[in-house]
Amino acid sequence: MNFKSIYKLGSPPLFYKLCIALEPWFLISSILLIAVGMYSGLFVAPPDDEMGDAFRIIYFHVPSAYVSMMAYVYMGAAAIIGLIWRSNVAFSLAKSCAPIGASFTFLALVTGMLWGKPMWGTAWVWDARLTSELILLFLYLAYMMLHLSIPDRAKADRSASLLAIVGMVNIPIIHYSVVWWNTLHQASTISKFAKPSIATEMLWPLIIMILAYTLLFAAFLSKRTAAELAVREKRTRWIQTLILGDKSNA
Amino acid sequence: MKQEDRRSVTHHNLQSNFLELYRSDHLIFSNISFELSEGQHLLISGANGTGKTSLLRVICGLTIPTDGTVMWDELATNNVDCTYHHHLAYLGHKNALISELTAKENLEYSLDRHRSVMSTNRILEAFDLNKYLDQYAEKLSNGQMRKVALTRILLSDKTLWILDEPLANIDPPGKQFLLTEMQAHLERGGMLITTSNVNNETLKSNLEINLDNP
Amino acid sequence: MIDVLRIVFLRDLKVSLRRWTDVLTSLILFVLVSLVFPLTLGNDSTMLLKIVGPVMLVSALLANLLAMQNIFRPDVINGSLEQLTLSSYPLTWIICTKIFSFWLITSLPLLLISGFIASSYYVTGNSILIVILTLLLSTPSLVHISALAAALTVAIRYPGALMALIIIPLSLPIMIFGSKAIEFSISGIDVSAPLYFLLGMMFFTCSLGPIVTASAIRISID
Amino acid sequence: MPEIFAMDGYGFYVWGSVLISVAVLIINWITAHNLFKSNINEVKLFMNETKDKN
Repeated sequence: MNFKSIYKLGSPPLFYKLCIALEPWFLISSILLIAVGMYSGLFVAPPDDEMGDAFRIIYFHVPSAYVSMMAYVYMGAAAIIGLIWRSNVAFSLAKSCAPIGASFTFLALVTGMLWGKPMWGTAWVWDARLTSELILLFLYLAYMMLHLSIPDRAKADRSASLLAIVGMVNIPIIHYSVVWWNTLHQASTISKFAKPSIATEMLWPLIIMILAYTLLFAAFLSKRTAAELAVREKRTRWIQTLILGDKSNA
Repeated sequence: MKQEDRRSVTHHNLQSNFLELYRSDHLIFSNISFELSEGQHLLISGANGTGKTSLLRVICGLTIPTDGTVMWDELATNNVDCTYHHHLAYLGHKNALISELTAKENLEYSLDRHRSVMSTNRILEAFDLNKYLDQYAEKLSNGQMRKVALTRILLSDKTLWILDEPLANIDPPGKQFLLTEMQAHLERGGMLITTSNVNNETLKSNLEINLDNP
Repeated sequence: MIDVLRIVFLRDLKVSLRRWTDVLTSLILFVLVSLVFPLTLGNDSTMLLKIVGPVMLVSALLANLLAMQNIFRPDVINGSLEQLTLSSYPLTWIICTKIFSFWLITSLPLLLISGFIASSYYVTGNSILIVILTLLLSTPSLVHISALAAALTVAIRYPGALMALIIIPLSLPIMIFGSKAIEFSISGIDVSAPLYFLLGMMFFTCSLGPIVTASAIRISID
Repeated sequence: MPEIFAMDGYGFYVWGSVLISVAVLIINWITAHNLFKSNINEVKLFMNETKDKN
C-alpha cells in the first residue's frame, strides 16, 4: 500500500510546492466551469413550472451550502490530524479552511434569504436548513475568534483545532435537533431546495456549479495554506531557498 | 504494578537529549542534553530570561519541546506506561497555594502527602510556620507562602525534585534548613534539579547547564 | 485513586463555599432573568405558561456562562492546576470531579429555585416536577460545555464574549429539547421524547466532555 | 434580450444572488492573495533578521 507516498505528502516542502503548483490550475478550471454553469443555469435551463425563473437562485445556494458543510468537515479532519501528528501542514489547512468556509456559509445564507423572499414572502424563514447554516456560521466565527485571541501561534493552533473537532462532532446533533424543532413548528414547507427531484436539464448545471465551487474552494485553500505554511515554517532552510528562488514572481 | 516493584530496586535515571524550544519563532534554548542518576544534583544557571523556567517546564512535561525527548528509566515521558510522574515533584515560580484555604488545609489537600505527622511537625518547626498554619494562604507573606509550598515538596517522598529558584526570598535560617534537607534528599538517593541566578550559596552540583551563552 | 478524587472534590467544595459569592451570582442571575419576563410581558397566564420553558433554559444557560468563567482561571493563576496535571493520576478524572463539584455548587441551587419560579409562572401539578427534571437533565451538559469553553479560553485575558460564542452554538440542542420538554408537559403532551434526548445528550457530554477539557487544559497551560 | 434579464419579475433576486456570489468569491480570492503576499514578506523579513544576527 502506498502509505509512504501519503506520508511523504504530509511533509511541508512537498505540500507547499504542491499548493503553489496546483493553485492556478484549480482557479482556471473553476472559473471556466462557473462560466459554463452560470450561463446554462441562468439562460439554458427551462424555468420551473412552480417558481418560474426565481428557482435559478438554486444554482448559487446549493453549491455554497454544500461547500460550507464540506469545509467544516475538512477543517475537523485536518484538526484531528494536526493534533495527533502535530504537523504544521494539517494546522495550516485547518486554519485556512475557516475563513473560506465562513464566506461560503455567508453566501449560502444570503442566497437562501434571496430565495425565501419571492418564495415565502419574507427574507428570513426559520427553515431547518437555513437555521443550521446560521449556526454553522457561528461555529466558524468561534474557531476564528479563538485562533485570533491566543497570541502564541502553536498554542492557538492546538486549542482552535480542539474546538473544530468538538464543533464537527456537534454539527449533526445540532442539524437534526433543528430539523426536529422545525417539524414541530410548521408542516414541512415545500421548499425547492429540500431534495429537489428536478428534471435532468435543470440538474446538470447544478452539478457543474457544485464542481466549480469545490474547485474554487480548493484554489483558495491551497493559496491560503501555502501562506500559512510559509509563516509556520519560516525558520526552516527549504522555505528560505524557495522564497529566494522565486524572487521574481513573489 | 509488578514491573514497578522489580525496577524500584535498580536506580532511576532521568535523561534528556537535544532538547530545543522555540516560543513563537524565537529560540529559547537548544541542544540541551544531560543524564541525571540517583544522588545527583543538576543546577541550571543563567541570567534572568534566558529560558531557565522554560527548560524546567519542558523537563517536567508541562511544555512540549519543539525537538528532543526527555527519558525516564529509558522510557519517553509521554509514553503511556512511563512512571515519570509517580516520582516527580515540581515547584515553579507560582506557589500552587489556594488563597481561600488556610496553610494547613493547603498542605492537607495536596495530592501526594504520605509522610507521617512527626516529620511534618519537624519541617514546620524548622520553617517556623506553626503559628501561621490557620491563616488563609492569601494573608501569608511571599516568603511564608514559599515555605508552605516547599514544605509540601519536602513532605512528598518523590525521588525527583524540580525546584525553580528554591532559595529565593527565604530568610537565612529557612535557607540553611532547606540546604540541609536537599542534601539529605540527595543522600537518600533522590535526584534534584534546581535553578538559581544568584550563584552564591547554592548546593554544590554534580552537573551544571549554563544557558547564558546563546 | 478514589481517595485522590475525594481530596480534589472536598477541596473544590470547600473553596467554592468560601467563594460563595460566585454561587450567589449565578443564583441571583437565574432569579432575576426569570423575574424580568413576567414584568415585561404582563402576567396573563396563557402567555407565561407558553414561555416558562425557554425562560428557565435561557437563564440556566446565562447563569452557567457567568459562573463557569472562574472554574479553572484562579487555579491557573495560583499554579495549582499545574500540580494537578503533573500528578500521576489521570487528569480527565480530576477534571470530572472538579466539574461535578462546580455543578453541585452552581447548578443544583438553580434546580431547587426553579420549582418556585415555575409555580410563579402559574405552572401547576407535576409540570413543576418536569421543569425540575428537565433542568436536572440539561444542566450537566451545560456545565460540561461551559467547562470546555473555560478551558479553551483560560489563557485569554477577557474571555467573556468568546466563551459565549463557543457555548451557545454547542448548547442549542439542549436549549431546544429542554424548552420543548417543559412546553409538552404543560400542554399535556407525552414528555418522554425530549427527556430521552436530554438524557442522551447528558451522557454524551458528561462522558466525552472531561476528556476534551483535560486536553484543552494541557494545551492552555503549555 | 431585456426579458432575459427580467427573469419574469424575479430579476432582482436572481441577479442579486449572482452579484453577491461573484462579489464574495472575488473578495475571497483577494484576501487569499493578500495573505499570501504578506506572509511571504514576513518570512523575508524574518530571513533578513536572522541573516544580520549570525
